[in-house]
Amino acid sequence: MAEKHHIRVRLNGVDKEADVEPRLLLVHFIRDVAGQTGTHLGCDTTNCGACTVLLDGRPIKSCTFFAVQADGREIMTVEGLIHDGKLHPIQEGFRQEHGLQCGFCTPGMMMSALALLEKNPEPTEEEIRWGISGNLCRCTGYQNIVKAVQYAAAKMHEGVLV
Amino acid sequence: MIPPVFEYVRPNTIPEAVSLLQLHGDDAKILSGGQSLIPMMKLRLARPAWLIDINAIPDLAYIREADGYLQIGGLTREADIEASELIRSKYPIIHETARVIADPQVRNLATIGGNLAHGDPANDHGATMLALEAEVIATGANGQRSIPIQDFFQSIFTTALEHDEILTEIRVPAPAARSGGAYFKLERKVGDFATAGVAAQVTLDSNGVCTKAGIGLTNVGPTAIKAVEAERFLRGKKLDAENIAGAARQAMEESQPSSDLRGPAEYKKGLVQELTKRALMRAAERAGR
Amino acid sequence: MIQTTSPEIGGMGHAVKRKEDARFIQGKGNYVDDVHLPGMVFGHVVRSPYGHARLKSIHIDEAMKVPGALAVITGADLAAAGLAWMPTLFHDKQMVLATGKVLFQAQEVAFCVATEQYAAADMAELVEVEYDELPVLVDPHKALDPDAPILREDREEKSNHIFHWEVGDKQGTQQAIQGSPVTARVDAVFQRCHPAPLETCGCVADFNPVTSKLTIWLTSQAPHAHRTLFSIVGGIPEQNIRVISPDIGGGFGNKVPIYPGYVCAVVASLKLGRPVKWIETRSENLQSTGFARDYHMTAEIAADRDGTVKALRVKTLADHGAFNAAAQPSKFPAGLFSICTGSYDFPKAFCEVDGVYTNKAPGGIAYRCSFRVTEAAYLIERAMDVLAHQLKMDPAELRLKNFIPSDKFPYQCPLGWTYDSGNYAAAMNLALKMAGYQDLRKEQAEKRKKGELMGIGISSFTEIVGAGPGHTFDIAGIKMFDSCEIRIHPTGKAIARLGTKSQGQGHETTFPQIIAQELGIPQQDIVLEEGDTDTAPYGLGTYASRSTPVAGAATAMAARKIRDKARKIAAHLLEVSEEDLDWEPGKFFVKGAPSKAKTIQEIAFAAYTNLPEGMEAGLEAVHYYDPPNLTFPFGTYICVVDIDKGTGEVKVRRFIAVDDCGNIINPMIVEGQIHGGLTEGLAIAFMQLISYDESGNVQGGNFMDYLLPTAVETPHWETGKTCTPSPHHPIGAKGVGESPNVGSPAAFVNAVVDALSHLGVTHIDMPIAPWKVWQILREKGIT
Amino acid sequence: MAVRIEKTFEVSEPIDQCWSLLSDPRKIVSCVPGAKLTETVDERTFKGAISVKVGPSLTDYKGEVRIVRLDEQAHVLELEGKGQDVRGKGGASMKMTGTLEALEGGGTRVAAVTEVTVVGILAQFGGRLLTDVSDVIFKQFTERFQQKLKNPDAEPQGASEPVKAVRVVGSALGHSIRRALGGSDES
Repeated sequence: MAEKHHIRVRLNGVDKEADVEPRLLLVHFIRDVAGQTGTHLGCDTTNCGACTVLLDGRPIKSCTFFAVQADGREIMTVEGLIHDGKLHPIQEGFRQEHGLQCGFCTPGMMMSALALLEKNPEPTEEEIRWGISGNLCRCTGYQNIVKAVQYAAAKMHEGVLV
Repeated sequence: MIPPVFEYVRPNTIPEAVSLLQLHGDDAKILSGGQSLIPMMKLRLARPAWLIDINAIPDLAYIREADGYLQIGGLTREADIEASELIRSKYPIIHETARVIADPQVRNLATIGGNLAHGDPANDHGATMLALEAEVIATGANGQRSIPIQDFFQSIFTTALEHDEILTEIRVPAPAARSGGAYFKLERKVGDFATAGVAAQVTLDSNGVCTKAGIGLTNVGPTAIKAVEAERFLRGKKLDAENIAGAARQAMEESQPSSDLRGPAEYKKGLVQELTKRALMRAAERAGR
Repeated sequence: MIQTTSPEIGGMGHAVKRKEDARFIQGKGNYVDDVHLPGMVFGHVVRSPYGHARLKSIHIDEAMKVPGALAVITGADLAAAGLAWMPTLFHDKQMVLATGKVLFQAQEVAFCVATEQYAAADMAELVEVEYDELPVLVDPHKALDPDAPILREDREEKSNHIFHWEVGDKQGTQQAIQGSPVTARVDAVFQRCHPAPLETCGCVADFNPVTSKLTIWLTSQAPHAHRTLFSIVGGIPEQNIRVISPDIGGGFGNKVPIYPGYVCAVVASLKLGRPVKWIETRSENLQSTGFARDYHMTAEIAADRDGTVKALRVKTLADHGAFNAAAQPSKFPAGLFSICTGSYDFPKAFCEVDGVYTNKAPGGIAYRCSFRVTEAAYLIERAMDVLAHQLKMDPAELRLKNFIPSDKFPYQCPLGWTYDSGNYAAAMNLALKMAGYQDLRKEQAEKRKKGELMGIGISSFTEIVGAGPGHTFDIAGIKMFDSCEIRIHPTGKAIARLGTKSQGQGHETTFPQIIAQELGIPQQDIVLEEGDTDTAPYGLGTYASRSTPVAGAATAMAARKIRDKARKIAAHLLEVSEEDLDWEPGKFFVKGAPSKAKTIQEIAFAAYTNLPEGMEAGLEAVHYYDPPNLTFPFGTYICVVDIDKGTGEVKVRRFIAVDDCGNIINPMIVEGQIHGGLTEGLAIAFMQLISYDESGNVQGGNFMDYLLPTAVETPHWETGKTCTPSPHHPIGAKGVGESPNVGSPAAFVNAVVDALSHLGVTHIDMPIAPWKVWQILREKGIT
Repeated sequence: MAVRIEKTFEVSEPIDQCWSLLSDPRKIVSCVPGAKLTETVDERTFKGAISVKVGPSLTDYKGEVRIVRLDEQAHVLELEGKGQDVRGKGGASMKMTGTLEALEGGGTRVAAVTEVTVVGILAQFGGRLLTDVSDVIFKQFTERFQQKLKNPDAEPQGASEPVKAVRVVGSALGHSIRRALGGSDES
């Protein structure tokens, strides 16, 4: 048993403190310590992207990052998307364009898409496909996910929310 | 997949980090981007007793031009290299290399220092830096030393870094006028290691004759490989189809791939030849501009 | 044809947005790994690194020293309880935890339980297992050699042969082939691959010692069947078992079988009296749970010189791994593989299959597939292309020539199936038109002159889905019906419960649309529940595209029972006889006097307040539907590829998919299913492979090497549809989930082979990796 | 997953001296990087352990080595080794045939054919590295063998330490790099 470290992480706008083993993966901190289970685990090898969260605004794979590294930093997960009870355009887009089926990859997929749109508000289809290339989906074939991101881009452009 | 137990320490200065490396010796590993190390720990293929997290050390992440060099801090994230306007415009070969490493999320954490120091022949920067004849700046107990990249990769997973040294900077000599470079990688899918990759950097004189050529190969040997015979072959020659084909053949001879799930060795050799052609053509085109 | 309802009602044919999405897009889905119970502990499986070895000893002392360690369960412990083995879904048994020997790499050897997930993983490393290596058998073709090691010591027969099965007219086919002017042959391997849903398998087993009730949260595509099997295997009274299949992160057939990990978690919970969670890692999922395919096939077609097909002969070797854990309920060892005559009018056919054991993970599950129809469709569609190539005939023309004519349905095929309906030429012609087929062929000809490689691949597949009927399909004797129960509340709203279980197919949206269609109750007023065996009527679950054909029919039939009772109540309320009433979705009205009407809501209220004399109260119904036949969706797919001669890379430039799944409940969802299935087909054709090296090491047992396409490798799909309703299905629907996965692999491969056909290439085995194409080009002297 | 390595090298020492080293597992083991004998079962069977370190990854095997052929006349030695990863993640087995041949002028040619088979997680994840790693290990064996001949009693430096590519480099690096550089020294 290694020495525990006290960490404070700003998770979806709220400070979360805990004493953690150094080896605790961020994804387990989010799911098991903070109890926010919207972030999923789909593989062992940093391939699938189901665990994607935003670290200080940048998408990372929370299965390949230690909770102790997140000390003093900001994490945003799918639970942080909704705003004053209003869905984020990216959430609307996924529903409107049928961008999800089983829903397991969706939270991570939306976080990658969101980060893409913040960097590049008007992405081409190719840029969208590259932007979500770190996230696997087994159900949709990505076509409607691309549409969902385009929907969100348009919505966010209108300045609706955000 | 759960990593084994380890102790974690996050120094704020390089001297601190170095003394920790000396203190814990072989039991310690540096945690930079962690995108190669953490997966190995989760599979319990790697089990360092100590992780020394250098991410809190200031001024290790930068991209700048100074003293005739492009200087990239060891802790610079691949995503920042990919996004750098300076690199995109003046060093497209480095941009092309960074953008095909792993995937967007991994590139947000992975660092160029880690990519090189890991010494994995499948990592992409090695070939590119060999083509660019870069220098690696290692910082240890006795301060800094510069290691020419061609002496850096020693054998599989093994570099010239001493155990108590940290890769703090990579230096690329500013290319002369009429220089151009390109990196071509074939991967089975986005995020995969290269089946083979080729980096090429050339400098032409006013008559389009090649005065300098650098060629690096990814994942076709125990280390990234500098195709020196191919380079020599090109020097003093025009980069026409015939000479490019000749150099490509040479590069193929210099590659030492082994067969694996990515394909048989002979295919990889064929790829080296083909990708060398493409990289040289693109490089020449860029140099001509 | 189905009468269209208003958007408010939202019956069949409306692209209703999905109800389930609300929770998924907010991260509020409830998957098995999200289940957290007080006092819950964690299990971790110790697995064999060897493909074939004798177990010498297992030492657990070190493992038990880990802080938080609770128990290590071994095969010996299970044997003592008579649980070391469990039945598979197809007349075989499989080890839960190894006793005696291990038969494949990653086989379950012990189960560690600890208070923390991390501690359980630490324990697994410290369980010391001594093995004696045995010779490994990985090549199914060597399984029957005299010197091959006998893998299954538990069986009477000392042989690796599992079954021989044949169907059709052996002699007639033989004669037809001998006497035929043209015969085309293809030897094709449908490689071992894995469904790899993004959520791995897992469970939380919670045995309550006080009530002796066992509740299992399970990644299950068939919760009721699993409850019954747990009861039979574990000897627990079925009323004391509750299986809850919560949100499922994709199944594709992977979550049909019962896996050792589930049983271990249940045993651990019984032993400890605490909830035990076990969640597979991805490597465990790919290396130990149900693989698919691994069929080594030969097809021979006899034809006349004009291309008219006369006979088909198919011979297949089926590699089932260490145990025959084929998750298939048909009476036939090779499932529905005998649909291999496909869309074509073969006078004669013969098909034989032999199954063998090897030192590989057990299975033979139906990966987005009706029990080997994918293998069958791939084989016949490949063979037809080989024939076309041999005859120098256009593959589209050859197919059009040999299609079962639309006036021949219902069609009795030579291998025994009765196709319910079809119009293959219509689908093909639409696809050709969408693709601009003639122009593509012109472009190809010009490109060839310039030495460029472009290919066009066609696949005109026939599906066979919707298992039952009960006389041909059962699980542990339970016939393959499915069920729906509908309850109408006094205010005219409703709840429906089904025996199926959605894993992303959108049941919460589509089944209410069927009820809306039948009763005129707006779909948003209807709640749908699945997956809780304590509340839902018994059903056989969701796989093999059976939900719509079977449970969908049950839903319509249950709704019609309710409508019949509603008619009586309406007659009573309107004081007319039932015969004087007409129905339109939402209300009964008096013939000729539309204003004299009672809405379904008014009738529902009356069902609890104002009933005819002697009628029992309430407005609900349950229906168990055993289909009279399967349904036969079909379609034509056209794929266009360009090949990079320098690297061997294949680029899918276009893919046109025309599907006919009969009447459509929700076009948006059908389209989504097709996109997804095509993408899985793409992965099978070009990427997915689980192989084993000569030492029994599994290759491709993780997502670094088991390649799944990202958005970048996936092309933009072009879809179209024709509609040929199923004549025997209450709402004329057929099921669509697996069609794109069944029909597309042949289209991709045919396209690549077509690009190289002028070089004499007739076949390339999947997955078509760049190096394979490159090697062929070098052999043919193309650089 | 199996790799076959055939290597030949020449030493100046006479064949008998080489044979006495090669034929005695207690001595020869010190030439095998990371290996040690822990127990003598009988004169031909020994229990032992070996640590293999590849970059950041370390695997510890324990197992048995058996002399299957010891031909004094022909100077041929056949060894069989079997080991299991102490953490249950895999195993490895090895077949080695060593042949000595006297050279004109008193030296000896040492020829070794080794077949290594790996099962388990290393074979799954390390497949692409296996050949290169075996090469590195064998190069170090060669060096130590020569070292030991010169100075029979000295424990070769780092004898029982894990194979470390970084230590392996030494002189072996020389050729491998030169080979990589196509025989040029200019860089």
